[in-house]
Parts: sequence; C-alpha cells; structure tokens
Amino acid sequence: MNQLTNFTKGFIKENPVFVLLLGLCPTLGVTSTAINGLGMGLATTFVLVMSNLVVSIIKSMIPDKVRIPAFIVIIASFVTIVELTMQAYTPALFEALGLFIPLIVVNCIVLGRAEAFASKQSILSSIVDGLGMGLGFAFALTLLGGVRELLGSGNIFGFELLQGDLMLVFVLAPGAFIALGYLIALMNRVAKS
Amino acid sequence: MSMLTVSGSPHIHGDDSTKKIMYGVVYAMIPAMLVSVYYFGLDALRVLLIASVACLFFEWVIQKYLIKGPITITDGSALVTGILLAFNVPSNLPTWMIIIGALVAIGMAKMSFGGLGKNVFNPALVARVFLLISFPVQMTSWPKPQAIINGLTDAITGPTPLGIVKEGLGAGKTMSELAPELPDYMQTMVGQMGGSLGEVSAIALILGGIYMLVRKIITWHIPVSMLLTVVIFSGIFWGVDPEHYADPVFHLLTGGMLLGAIFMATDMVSSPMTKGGQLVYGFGIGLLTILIRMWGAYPEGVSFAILLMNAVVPLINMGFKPKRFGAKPGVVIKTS
Amino acid sequence: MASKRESSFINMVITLFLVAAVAALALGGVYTVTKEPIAIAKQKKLEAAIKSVLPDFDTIKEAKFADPEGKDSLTFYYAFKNGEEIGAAIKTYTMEGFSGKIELMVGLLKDGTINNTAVLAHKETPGLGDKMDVAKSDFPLQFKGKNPADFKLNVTKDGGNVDAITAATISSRAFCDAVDRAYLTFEKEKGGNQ
Amino acid sequence: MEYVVIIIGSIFVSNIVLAQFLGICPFVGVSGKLSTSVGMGGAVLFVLTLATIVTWVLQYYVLNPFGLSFMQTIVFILVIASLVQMVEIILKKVSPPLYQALGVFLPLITTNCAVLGVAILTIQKEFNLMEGVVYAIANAIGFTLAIVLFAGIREHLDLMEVPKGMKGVPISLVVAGILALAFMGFTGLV
Amino acid sequence: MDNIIIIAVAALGGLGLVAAIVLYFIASKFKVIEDPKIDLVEESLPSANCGGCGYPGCRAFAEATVKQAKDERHLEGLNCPVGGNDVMQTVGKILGLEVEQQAPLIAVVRCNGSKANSPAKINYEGATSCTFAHALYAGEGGCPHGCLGLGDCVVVCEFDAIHMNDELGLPIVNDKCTACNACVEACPRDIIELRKKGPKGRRVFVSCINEEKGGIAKKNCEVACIGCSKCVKVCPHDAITMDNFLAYIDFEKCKLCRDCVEVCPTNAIHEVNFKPRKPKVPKEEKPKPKEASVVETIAEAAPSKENKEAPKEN
Amino acid sequence: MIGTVKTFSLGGVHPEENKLSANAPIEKIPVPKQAFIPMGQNLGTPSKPVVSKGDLVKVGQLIAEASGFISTNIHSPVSGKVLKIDDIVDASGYKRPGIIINVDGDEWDESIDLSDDIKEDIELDGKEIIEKIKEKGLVGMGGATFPTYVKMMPPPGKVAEYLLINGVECEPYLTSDHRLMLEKGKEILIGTRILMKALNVNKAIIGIEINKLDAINHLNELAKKYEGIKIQPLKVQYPQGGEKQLIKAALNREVPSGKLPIEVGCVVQNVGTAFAVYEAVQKNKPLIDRVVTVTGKGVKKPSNFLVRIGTPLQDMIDAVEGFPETTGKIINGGPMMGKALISLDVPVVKGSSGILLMEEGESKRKPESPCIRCSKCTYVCPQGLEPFLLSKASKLAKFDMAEKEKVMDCIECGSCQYTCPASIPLLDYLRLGKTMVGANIRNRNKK
Ligand SMILES: Cc1cc2nc3c(=O)[nH]c(=O)nc-3n(C[C@H](O)[C@H](O)[C@H](O)COP(=O)(O)O)c2cc1C
Ligand SMILES: Cc1cc2nc3c(=O)[nH]c(=O)nc-3n(C[C@H](O)[C@H](O)[C@H](O)COP(=O)(O)O)c2cc1C
Ligand SMILES: Cc1cc2nc3c(=O)[nH]c(=O)nc-3n(C[C@H](O)[C@H](O)[C@H](O)COP(=O)(O)O)c2cc1C
Ligand SMILES: Cc1cc2nc3c(=O)[nH]c(=O)nc-3n(C[C@H](O)[C@H](O)[C@H](O)CO)c2cc1C
Ligand code: SF4
Ligand code: SF4
Ligand code: SF4
Ligand code: SF4
Ligand code: FES
Repeated sequence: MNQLTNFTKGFIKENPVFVLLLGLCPTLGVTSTAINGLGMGLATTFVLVMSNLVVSIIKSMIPDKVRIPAFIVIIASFVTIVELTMQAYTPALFEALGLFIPLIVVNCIVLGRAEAFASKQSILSSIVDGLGMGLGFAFALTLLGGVRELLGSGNIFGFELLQGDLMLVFVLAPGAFIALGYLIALMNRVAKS
Repeated sequence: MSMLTVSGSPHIHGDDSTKKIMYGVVYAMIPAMLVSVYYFGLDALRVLLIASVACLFFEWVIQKYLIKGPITITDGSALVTGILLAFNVPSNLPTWMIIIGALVAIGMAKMSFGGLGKNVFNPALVARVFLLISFPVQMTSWPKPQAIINGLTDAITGPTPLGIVKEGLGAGKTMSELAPELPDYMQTMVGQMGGSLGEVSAIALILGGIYMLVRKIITWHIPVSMLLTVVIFSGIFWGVDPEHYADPVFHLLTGGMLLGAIFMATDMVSSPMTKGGQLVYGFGIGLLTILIRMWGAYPEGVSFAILLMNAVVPLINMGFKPKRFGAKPGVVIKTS
Repeated sequence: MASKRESSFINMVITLFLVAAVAALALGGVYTVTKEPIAIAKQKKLEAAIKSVLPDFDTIKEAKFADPEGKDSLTFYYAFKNGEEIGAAIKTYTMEGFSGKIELMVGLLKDGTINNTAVLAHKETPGLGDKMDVAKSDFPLQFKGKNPADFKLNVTKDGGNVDAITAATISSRAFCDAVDRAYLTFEKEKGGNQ
Repeated sequence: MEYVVIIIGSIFVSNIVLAQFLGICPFVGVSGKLSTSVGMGGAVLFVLTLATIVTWVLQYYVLNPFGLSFMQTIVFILVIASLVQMVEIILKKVSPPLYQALGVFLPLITTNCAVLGVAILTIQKEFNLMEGVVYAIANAIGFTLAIVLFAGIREHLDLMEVPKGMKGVPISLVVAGILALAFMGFTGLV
Repeated sequence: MDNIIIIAVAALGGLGLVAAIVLYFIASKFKVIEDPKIDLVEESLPSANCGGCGYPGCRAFAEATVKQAKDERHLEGLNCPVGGNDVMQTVGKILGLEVEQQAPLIAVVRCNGSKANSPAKINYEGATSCTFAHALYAGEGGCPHGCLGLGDCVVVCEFDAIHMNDELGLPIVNDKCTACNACVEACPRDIIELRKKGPKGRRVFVSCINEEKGGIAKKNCEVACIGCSKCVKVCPHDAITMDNFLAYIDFEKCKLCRDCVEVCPTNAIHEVNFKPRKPKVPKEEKPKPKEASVVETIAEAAPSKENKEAPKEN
Repeated sequence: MIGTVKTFSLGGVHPEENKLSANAPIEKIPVPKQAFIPMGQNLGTPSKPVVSKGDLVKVGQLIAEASGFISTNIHSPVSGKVLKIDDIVDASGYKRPGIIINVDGDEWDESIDLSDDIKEDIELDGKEIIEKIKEKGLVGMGGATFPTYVKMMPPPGKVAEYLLINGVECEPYLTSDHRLMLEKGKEILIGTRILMKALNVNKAIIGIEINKLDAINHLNELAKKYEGIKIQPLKVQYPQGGEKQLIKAALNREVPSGKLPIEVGCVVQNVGTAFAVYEAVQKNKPLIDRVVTVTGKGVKKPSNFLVRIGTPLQDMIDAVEGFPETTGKIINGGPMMGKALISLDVPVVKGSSGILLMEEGESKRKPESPCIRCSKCTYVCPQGLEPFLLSKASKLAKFDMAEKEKVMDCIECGSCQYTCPASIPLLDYLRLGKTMVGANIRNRNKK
C-alpha cells in the first residue's frame, strides 16, 4: 500500500473517532480543552507507534494463543512509560488527563491496530499506520477539544477568543456527547462530498 | 365527472387534527401568558415573542435547508414549544440566550430526531435545562413580580420560594424561620412570587389545564398521578419533620410543578402511550422531583424529573400495553 | 511471512514470560529514571502551594492534626525562617462544595491572620464555583490579611463578612467552611505544638 | 451510610457512563437492542466485580508491599484480560445458554474502560475491599441503567425516521448528551 | 535501587507465567471443538448478512458450506449472491473444492407502463405500498398486471441497486444489483425477474407481463405485449414462447440477435446495453411510443458507465 | 320502555350518522336487461358454474355450485339465456370468472313460494334447515359474506348457547338493515326462530342501536309472541356491529384473541341473513336478491332498493335520479368499512349492503402528517391494539414485531384512522401487516 494514503487515511476516511468510533472514552473524557485533547492524542500516538513497531518486529515469535495477552503487555508497558514520563515532566497535563492515561491501554484503536495491522504488515507500514491513526486520533481530539473550549469558555488553547457568558454545558459531560454527535454528523457530510 | 379516487377504508375522517390540538394548547396558555405580562411587564412580552418567533424560524430554516422536506411550521407545535420555552425562563433573560434556547429546543431536541413526533425528550425542557446549565447566573436571577399597574420600575431580582427554602435549609435554618420570606398561598395562587414567566400563577395554569381536559387534548392521568405522588411524598416528610421539610401545598404551588404537570409532562410526543404507562410516568416524575427538591443541589427538580422520565418512556411503552380485547382465554360454555 | 510459532504449552509460557519480563525490565528502568523527577514535581507542587500562601521561609515541618470535628486530620506545614516559626500552611478541606469535596491550602500567620489561600482540588462548576481560585477571580483576595477572630468566616447572606461569588453562594460558603476548619484546628493546636 | 453514598453516587450522581465517560464504546456499540444491552449489563456486572476484587488484592498484597505501584496499569490489564478470557472459555463449556446470554459480550469487555477504570478508581479512592466491591457493583448497575435506558430509546428511534445525516451514531450521541443533561439533576444528592 | 527492577521483572514475569499456564490449562480443559474452517469461510464472505443465500446470515452460511463440503464434497446449491463467483471460488479454495462458474444474473423489471404509456384513470390515495395497493385495486392505469410504482422493490434492496424513476413511475435497476432476489420476492405482481446479465450486460427481454387479450391490454397500456406472435415467428433460435397472449424470451436460448425487437408492433421488447443500431432500419419508420426508449437510455446510460469500473464484469 | 341500553367497553368512535335514507321504504327495482354474476361471492373459494353458454335459466335455478367447504351455491337471479361464461371485471378492476345472462322476462322456478303470506310453522328439523341454508346459497349479509351454513355447524366440542342477531348497523349512511327490520320484522323473527332451532339454542338476542328506536319498538312488539327472543337496545357506538363487540355489549363475554364467537357460546347472524333464512327455509327461495341502500350527500333521492344480484350498479344510480356530478368516490358499503370502487360497471353481489356516492371534497383524505403519539388511535381501538405501533412496524417491514403486537386481532374497523389527528393511513398499513403476517403464519404452519 502506498505509504502516503496509509498515513492520511486516519484523518478523515478512517478516522478512529469520527468514522471507526473507537476510543470514545478518552475522546469525551479529556476534551474539555483543546490542549488536553492534543496532549491525549499525542500520548496515544506515541503508544500506538511504539507498540505497532514492537508488535510488527516480534509478530512471528508469538504463538497465536497468547497473542492478545502479549500485545496487551507490550501496549501496557508503553502506556506506563508515558504515564511515568508525563508525571515527571508535565505534571499539570498529567493531572488534567488523569485516569485516561492508564486507560490508553484499553483504547480499542491501539489494540485493534496492533492486532489487525501491525501483526500482519511490515515494520515501516506499521509505523506509518500507527502514526497516521494516532495523529488522526489527536486531530479528532483537538478538534473536539477546540470546539468545546470555544463554545464553553470562549478560548482556544487557552487564548481568549470570545468574551462574555458562554455555554458552560460544553465544558461539562453533556456538552461532550452533544458536540461529538454533531461533529460526527458534520464529518459524515464532509466525507461524503 | 372527475377522476374517481380509490383508497382503503375508512373513507371518512374525524375533525380532529394536529393543528387543532396544538392551537388548543396555545389557547390554554393564554391565561398564563396574560398573568406573566401583568406581573413582568413588557419584558415578558419580549421573551414570549422572541422565543416563539425564534422557534418558528429555526424550524423553518431546518426544514427548508437541512432536511429539505415539507415545511410544517403552521402546525403549531413549534409555537407551543416556543411559548413553553418562554414560560420556563426568567423574564430578564438576555435575548440572545433565548435564541440559543430556541435553537437547542428546535434544532437539537426536535429536528435532529426528525421533527414533530419523533423526539424522545421534551424540546422546551431540553432547552431549559441546557440554558440552566450553561447560564446558571442568568437563569437563576428572578425579577420580582410587580403588577404592571405599579409602573415599570427597574425590576428587582429576588429568589424563588424554592430557592429561599433550599438556601435556608442548607444554611441550617428551619421552615418557621423562613416563613416570613415566603409568599403566602394566596400570592402563589395568583402569581405573586419569583419565578419563570409561566410558572407563577397557579390559577392561570389550572384554568388552562381544565380547558385542555374539556377539549380532550390531555387526559387526567399524568397530572393527577404526578401531583398526587408529590403530595404524598412531601406530605410524609413534612408530617415527620415540618421544620425541615416544606409542606405539600407549598410544593404543589411553587416552582414549575403545575406548569410541568399540566403543560410539559403531558406533551404527548414524549409521554407514554397507554393510561397505565402514564400513571407510572407521572409517579416517576413526582418522585424524582421531590427527590431533587429535597436532597439535590438544585432547588427545582421538575424539568430534570420530566427529562429523566422521558428517557424511561420507551421502556414504559414496552411494559405497558393497552388492555387487549380477548386476552384471556375463553371459557367454553356448555348447555344441555 | 515467517511462519508463526506453534501454540504449544512451552512456547506459550515462554513467550508470555519473556514478553512480561522484558516489559518489566523496561518499566523498571523507566521507573528508576523518572522516580526522582516525579518526586521533585510533586514536592514542587506542594512547595509552590505552600509558598503561595505564606511569606518567605526556609524550612518546613510537617504535622498532622485532627480537625475540630475529629473526623479527619489536616496536614500542617509549619514554616520557619531562620529558625523562627512564621506560620503554617494548612491543607484543609470541606465537603460542602456544590459538587462535593474541595481542598484548600490556607496560610495562617502565627497570630492566626490569613496570609493567603490556594485551591488544591475541587470539582465545582467551571465558570461558577471555580472562581474561588485566584486565577479566576478576586474572591479569595478578600481573605488576605484578615484574622478570623474578627473577620466572620461566613457569607454576608448568612450574616458573615465574606462577599459570595455571584451565583455561587454554595461554593463560597464551602470555601469559608474550609478556611474556618483550618483556622479552628490551628487555634486548637496552637498551644499543643509549641 | 457510607455504602449508600457510594451506591447513589455511582449510579446517579456520577454515573460511570454519563458523567465519568467510562465504557462508552459498548454503550454506543451494543445498545441497539434492549435484550443485548441487558446481557451486556450482566456481563459487566460480573466481570467488574470479579476484576475489582482481584486487582484490589493484587494492589494491597503484591504491588504496594513491593513498591511496584508504578506497574499498576500493566498488572491490572493483564489480570483483567486473562480473567475475561478464562471466564469466557469456562462459560462456553460449562453453560452454553449463559454463554449465549453473556459470554458473547466478554471479549468486548476486555477493551472496556469501565473495568480497568473502576479497578484503578477503587485504588485511587482508597476504598477497602468491601467498599470496593460495593463501588464496583454500583458502577455496574449505573452502567446497566444507562445502557438499558439508552437501548430503549434506540429501539424507539428505530421506528422513527431520523434524518439521514443524524441517523445512527450522531443521534445516539445527542441522546446520550440529553440523558447526561437530565442526570445532572442528581447533582448534590450525595 | 536496581532492586526494584529485579522485583519488577520477577513479579511481572511471574504473573505472565501464571497467566499463561492457567490459560493454557483452562483452554485445553474446556475446549469446545469448532471447525476452524468456519471462521475462515466466514471471513471470506461479504458480511452483508442479507440472507440472499437462504441462510440466516453469513455465519450460518459458512457453517452450512463447511458441513456440506465435509459430507458431500461439493458446494452445489450453495451460492452467495452478493459475493458472486469470486467469493464462491475463494470459499471453494478454502475447502479444497472446485466451484462451477455461474453466469451472473441481474434483476429485470418487466413492465413499461410508465405514466405516459399507461396514463392514470383513477386517483389512488393511501399507503405507499405495492402490496397493499395490489390487494386494493388494479392500478391507476387500469392494468391489473402492471407496475404499481409504489416501490416495494426499492425498499427491500439492500444494495441501492433499484430506484424509482419519478418521471416514469417505474423502478430502474442499476449495476449494483447482486441478484439477491429480494425485489423479486417483494413485488406483489411478479414483475421482476432475475435474468442473465448477458455479455457486456447486453440482454433482450419482453418488458410486459400483461396476460390480457391484445385489445384490452393495449387499452390499458400503449406498450403492452398484445400477443401478436410476430416475435415468436421471427426468432431464429426458438427462444420465444407465447402463453396467455404474452411472449416470453428464454434467456438460455436467446442469442441476442434482436430480430424480435424490430418486429414488435408495440415496442414491448427491450434491448439493453447494445450499441446504437446502425441506421439499417431508419428509426422513423416505426412510430415508437416515445417513452419506451427513455427507459432504455436511462438503463443504458447509468450502468454502462459503471461497467468500466466494475471489476466483476467478465 | 326499551330496557337497559348496553354497549361494549373498549374503544369505539361515533362518526356522524348521516342516515339519509332511513325513511325511504324499500323499493323494488326493475329486473336488469343483462345480469353479471361473479362466481366469487362469498368469503372462501369461488363457486363452479354448472350451466354453459346458451343454456336457458329460470329465476332461482342453480347456476353454480359450491366448490369446497367454505363456498356456496349460486342461483340465477333472472330468467333468460346464458350469454357467456367469461371473465367479469370486478369492483377492483381485476378479472373474475362469472356468468353473464341475457334477461328475458321474469320466469321463476316453480319450487319457490311466491305468495305474500307469512309462514310461521317451521316444518324442517335442524339438520334439514342447515341443508336448506346450504343449498340455497346463503351467505352472511352483514358484509363478510361468510357461508351461513358453516357458521351453523359448531366444531366438535363447542356448543352454541346464544344466537345473536346483528341489527346494529353501526355504519353511517347505511339503512338497509334498519328498513328491513321495520318492514320485514315478522319474517326476521321467524328466521331467528329457524336459526335457533337449527342451532338448538333457546336464547336469541337481537342487538339494535338506539338510533333505530322505531325498529326496537316494532320488534319488541312482535317478539312478545316468541319465547326466548330478546331485543337488546345498544348505545350508538361504532363498531358495535363487529361480532366481537356485539357479543361483549350484549353478553359481556369476550371472544378470545384469534378465536371465533362459538368459543364463548355464541353465533352471530345479521338481520338480513335471518330474513334470507326465512325465505330459504319457509319459501324455498334462494339468495337471489337483497336490500341495498343507495345514498350520499349529493344523491337526489337516497333510497333503499330490493335488487336482484347481478344488476349493474348503474341501474340503481338511474333509479336515484342520476349520478351526481360532484361524486369523487364510489363506495360499496359504508364509509367506515366499505370498499372504494373504480367504476359503476360492476354488478350487485350478495355482499353489497349499500352504494355510497361521496362528494369530491369529503372523499379526499387529508394530507398525512407525522404521528404525534397522541394515543388516540389506541384509545379508540375496540380490540385494544396500538395502531400507531402496528402501522409503523408494518411500514418498516418489521412483521415479526407486528405479529407479536397482535396485528392479526385487528378487525379493520378503521376507528383508529378515523380518529388520528395526523390523518395517517393507519389501516392501510395494518392491512399490509395483516397480509404479510398472515402469509408468514401460513408458511410456518406448512413447515
Ligand atoms: C450548572 C450549574 C452549576 C452550578 N454550579 C455551582 C457551583 O459550582 N457553586 C455554587 O455555589 N453554585 C453553583 N450553582 C448555583 C446554585 O444552584 C445556586 O443557584 C447558587 O449557588 C445560589 O445562588 P446565589 O449564589 O445567587 O445565591 C450552579 C448552578 C447550575 C445551574
Ligand atoms: C376461516 C374462517 C372460519 C370460520 N369458521 C367459522 C365457524 O366454524 N363457525 C362460525 O360460527 N363462524 C365461522 N367463521 C365466521 C366468523 O365467525 C365471522 O362470522 C366471519 O368471519 C365474519 O365476521 P365479521 O364480519 O365480524 O368479520 C369463520 C370465519 C373464517 C374467516
Ligand atoms: C367493524 C365491523 C362492523 C360491523 N358492523 C356490522 C353491522 O353494523 N351490522 C352487521 O350486521 N354486521 C356488522 N359487521 C359484521 C359482523 O361482525 C358479523 O360478521 C355479522 O354480524 C355476522 O353476520 P352475517 O354472517 O349474517 O353477516 C361488522 C363487522 C365489523 C368488523
Ligand atoms: C398537551 C401538549 C403539551 C405539549 N407540551 C410541550 C412541551 O412541554 N414542550 C414542547 O417543546 N412542546 C410541547 N408540545 C408541543 C409538541 O408536542 C412538541 O413540540 C413536540 O414534542 C415536538 O415533537 C405540547 C403539545 C401538547 C399537545
Ligand atoms: S433487491 Fe433486486 S435490484 Fe436489489 S440487489 Fe437484489 S435482485 Fe438486485
Ligand atoms: S415492480 Fe413491483 S414492487 Fe416494484 S414498484 Fe412495480 S409493482 Fe411495486
Ligand atoms: S382498524 Fe384495527 S387497529 Fe384500527 S381501531 Fe379498528 S381494530 Fe383497532
Ligand atoms: S392517533 Fe395518529 S397521531 Fe395519534 S398516536 Fe395514533 S397514529 Fe399517532
Ligand atoms: S474507549 Fe472506553 S470503552 Fe472504548
């Protein structure tokens, strides 16, 4: 497969959030601001790329029956590495993302990609795939975070764009669902045309 | 001779129509509208107008440009939603917030589902709760009612009776200490209390309710079971500890209780289809309202309770079927 | 593609063991590397909080005391400058928030005067309750330099001296409650500690 | 009383799905039919409780004593994954009807944030074992409540002609949003 | 300090060991034997779960193929209409069997009673359901056999292959058709038939199922087959039979010579996907009812474009 | 004093009655020039012709016989020559086999008693009565055209306790039963006696709605003479004439879902049927004519006619002084349950109870709008169904759901659609659902 399309497919056509509907918990949970979304997206991208890499290297050494547990261990290791690193160097972001950092482990995109893609493809393809999917995920989270932040508090990435009373609800749980719902509807429309 | 028509039976139709029902509700709301204008002045008129026009406008825009289907804004349902939205906000709410409310009600809670009849949740209430959560400051500052004849001085804001009770009990006061701050029953009946446009006058609401009952727009099941539940539950707590719980009549007459029971819980689209189901639905609303009023953070729980029960309606509809004719197996009769 | 290993018992066990072991090795490594920075980051955060509520100091002594209700204990960080106690930063809390628990750091000078406050954790509504954070509004500034002995830690509505945050009386009340808790504990332990 | 607070808090006030955003994938994915969602709820209840017990024991008897709490994530997920697989295999053999009812959802549960999330939260909130179990069960009930309500609504929507652009996931998310709005009414109950 | 690494390795390694051992033990003890080929076959199916094969879903079909392959060593009678030959070949390969080629089929609407050819004499009000209307009356145009135009066939098509042409009031099939038979079953008037797609999608058929006598048929619809038998006589391959005043072309016998098309006085015989005829017989000679050709151009224009892209085609 | 007025408990509507022809006495209409006699005049299998082209027939002569259990004999309603045995276009526009007779005079079969006197004594025994009813081709005149003799033979294990005579005529506009009760009361009562004898029951109830007070009083007067026949006044409420509703109203018994009236010990016959039974048994006259109401708001002279089967509808229209220009819809039967016809070129059949010419304006359906879930359809459904749900399920081809929600219990009364404020063609979809579910059930049973 062409590496470029392999890379870009994660953004719109096979976007993990808008199209594949994977990893919705972090998508909804951390996107009260764009920066949180981006941080989560990048953390996930790192895990995705690294675990795709490792899985595609050792894929032939792993017997089928323990494939999934082995993959999980690999993924979990990278998640923990991210966890520890963030805790050490970006404690504020770590706190904002909270529970959802360890939950990257169970993000279906990560395991799904390892299982469906990396365990069958070459090393390069796997990395590109991980990168594409990860960045697509980050894109979706940042977009959602941006929308919610803008509507909820008038800011984007912390910069004040709108003033006055904004719709608090978008910062809260209901707003997350609603904003994502309409974003997906919009994306479907965009993808079609 | 013109072309003959064929169709299946029946070939005649009763004279009821969606339009008649919806405008019937509008007529039923007239007393409450008048009271709101009487007490809140031109501001009430502004809110009513903006909410109705905005609801109609959004319905038109969405039908024309997004759904690209027939335009049905004359059927009156958007108007009802608009007026009820206005009834559910304080009279000093900024215009743009009302417009957002209308967009939420029509765009999100109604048209996203496909329009009239397809929505699961009560549009006006979705909008109200959306506004409440989004703009808590503006949505909880209530102009004090002032008869129009007293002149249109700048509105003074004050809390609603429920707000006073929640605050007061929260701060450790007792009901008897709070009593002087609360309106008496006569005032709550007529509309002399703080609150949203449509909820202040019990009499006006009841008048509308009777009109709808007579015209068979609504049935008694939902309002009665809801109010009865409220009376019974609040009565029990009040009976046990009248110092820390408000009395049942207070619960009935304050806040959105009557507005909710008569106009909002009865919305046919978002309520159960059978009478048994409706009784359960009303019971649920009553229970949740009291739960939220007594122990929740919000002083008023009717809107939340109705929305929560809206979510249960599909399950109620699955569980409560009409009494089927011939459901019991027959008895074979033997004669000599 | 290289042929897969067969799922024999030995293979399974060995693979899983190896993968786990390698993972653990890597993790252990990262852990040892990041241990220090994590500790430092945590310490920094605490120190920053303490610093923000107390005047200059050089040493800190930690202690725990039961709050007046005896339900829970508050952590006191006594601050010393040149060996002299200048006051205490008290990690206090309240359960009365709009959405539950609020944690504050309250800096009290030796005489009980509030030097400053800082919000450590809360779940209040953004845009409303969260205004009790200095970063969001001036609400906490009114506590600065007040001594609860003559500054009634109650919102004005309840007959106190604190101007509540608009439309967030509950949060304001809770804030007062937390500060009050710190103050009362501080006063209670004053004698005992020295 | 503590338990009541935990139960009401987990089911209504901070519902695992509608307020904490855990287990959204199955919430959206398998809520198409009422019967399926009830099955899913049952499976979550079972696994969540079991996993919380096992991970709690591991945390307090293995990880903490050895200073290994940094390995919490990896250990928990490994345990949960194995546990789920074991349960699945056993169920398939021992009770095919139960497998049909619950088992088919089990693989989905491995990658369900709710299980790992609740396990970690139990530790974070410093619950004792009993509280942890109550917390797990309450959350599973909260999950079931949310998904069952949601499934009811979706079955209802099946009969409605939802506009093309909103059909499927978008309208489901809007419904979830409104449901979350409604659940905000429970704020402050505990 | 490095202590922690050792402990970590020991703990996690131990856990891994335990997990592996327990899993292995349980897996072998509680094994449920299922033919792995079922999964393989299922994977190769299109997962449309349409039921076109006659089984309740792809998994059931996979089970059936594996079973039949094992018991009878052939796959006759089993066909996934959606995946077509390609898929059956793959399935055959998985199961180590050969699959005979099957000529691709397509749904054909055998009615040309468009709004112009069979104008409305009665006004219908009611449910948009052919089944209901069929039970109620003969149809707006009066032909009791013809298309009611309410689109039952369109609704059941899972593949977006059949659409109502509002101008004609008739459904038109495009090349997305997988010959799943759903529309055939849905039509209360048995108007739709699965016919051989033909080389390059070329086919000839009688676009009428009216069994009335000529005069009555013609009164209801201008382009009805009036049972004149001219086509039967002209067909050099004996492919046309006449029953109840209605001609029928057997697609097994038809050699696509199109002689019949030219002799039909009402233009009831349709040819699809042929190149425009050389003006051997000038068009003007035959006063063809206008609408008849519209169907063809539509049917022709749409699919022929797709033909180029569709890899399935031959 | 007419006694307590009863009605059924579940649902029901009250459309405008519009009984325009209530005061028009039954008139005889001239014998047509040509008679068209379709072979399928009963619910069940069509009959088989026993005459051939060119045969001369007399009035009352057997021209087609039953072909199967649920099928009936057909007798010639006219005298003349069989023109041909060929397809006749029926009221829906479909071809049906039929016999066309060129009328020549009016010569009756000799066995028929043509005298005007009323014959009281019932000479035949039960079995013979049923045999007579079968032989004379009687079908239910209430609309369903079910072969009457089949109803007279309860299946093994079931015993009839009550005979109910259905004089409800709850359909708006129609008055044929009403007129019949007024003019042929005595014959109806004797017919009832005959049916009672055949069924071996001693209790009969004639249910009549109180908008036909004159009929109630008249029959009350006459019935004094007969033991066991009670006239039951009923509140005006559609669809009280539905047999299940009638049984519920008169006896407070509920026919179980999917079962026949005999399950609760009842047999229901229409008053017209009772009259036909009288004629068949006492006068040996087969079912060759019937009373038909011709009415409509635009009709100059709404009337009740006694017409021969096979008479073209046009003949009756001529008798009411022509076809109103404003007609938009022709209905065979009443406005609630009748069937729309596509032309007047069709004959009167055994099941024709009335011809209603509806004005252009009132015949158009209101445009459909979305269901507002008002539940009114559910409230009025006499069968306790949820029409909004059933129609949605049928529309979306969820037939399993429709079956589970008991679509087969629908009696097609149309109350739901009549009431629906959104003007949804509920019954159209319900019928669709019934058709498909019925087919599914039959397929399942076959397997
Ligand atoms: C969505 C929402 C969030 C709220 N959050 C808070 C909060 O965080 N803190 C608070 O004190 N009040 C909050 N409130 C407001 C309270 O319900 C209550 O109105 C207020 O605290 C008392 O009103 P007052 O301060 O104007 O006297 C919130 C209200 C809403 C609608
Ligand atoms: C298939 C079928 C079988 C019937 N069998 C009997 C029967 O055995 N006995 C009987 O009294 N009526 C029988 N009936 C007649 C019905 O009870 C009923 O009178 C007829 O369907 C017309 O009633 P309606 O006009 O209320 O629909 C049968 C009807 C049908 C459709
Ligand atoms: C909705 C509905 C209304 C009916 N109304 C009448 C009626 O008014 N009079 C009547 O004789 N039969 C009416 N019937 C037919 C009866 O159910 C029943 O078939 C009939 O009385 C049986 O008598 P028969 O077999 O002699 O026709 C109605 C049926 C239905 C389903
Ligand atoms: C009795 C009755 C009550 C109604 N109540 C509401 C209401 O509370 N909120 C609302 O938005 N619309 C209400 N409507 C209007 C209409 O049903 C509503 O817009 C639909 O929910 C939109 O699908 C009501 C209509 C009726 C007939
Ligand atoms: S439904 Fe008809 S048109 Fe559609 S794919 Fe099947 S056979 Fe072809
Ligand atoms: S082909 Fe058949 S199903 Fe399709 S629209 Fe015509 S009549 Fe209806
Ligand atoms: S037509 Fe059927 S569903 Fe409608 S009211 Fe009558 S019995 Fe009920
Ligand atoms: S009467 Fe009509 S609008 Fe009302 S519920 Fe029934 S179908 Fe819907
Ligand atoms: S990301 Fe939480 S369940 Fe999928």
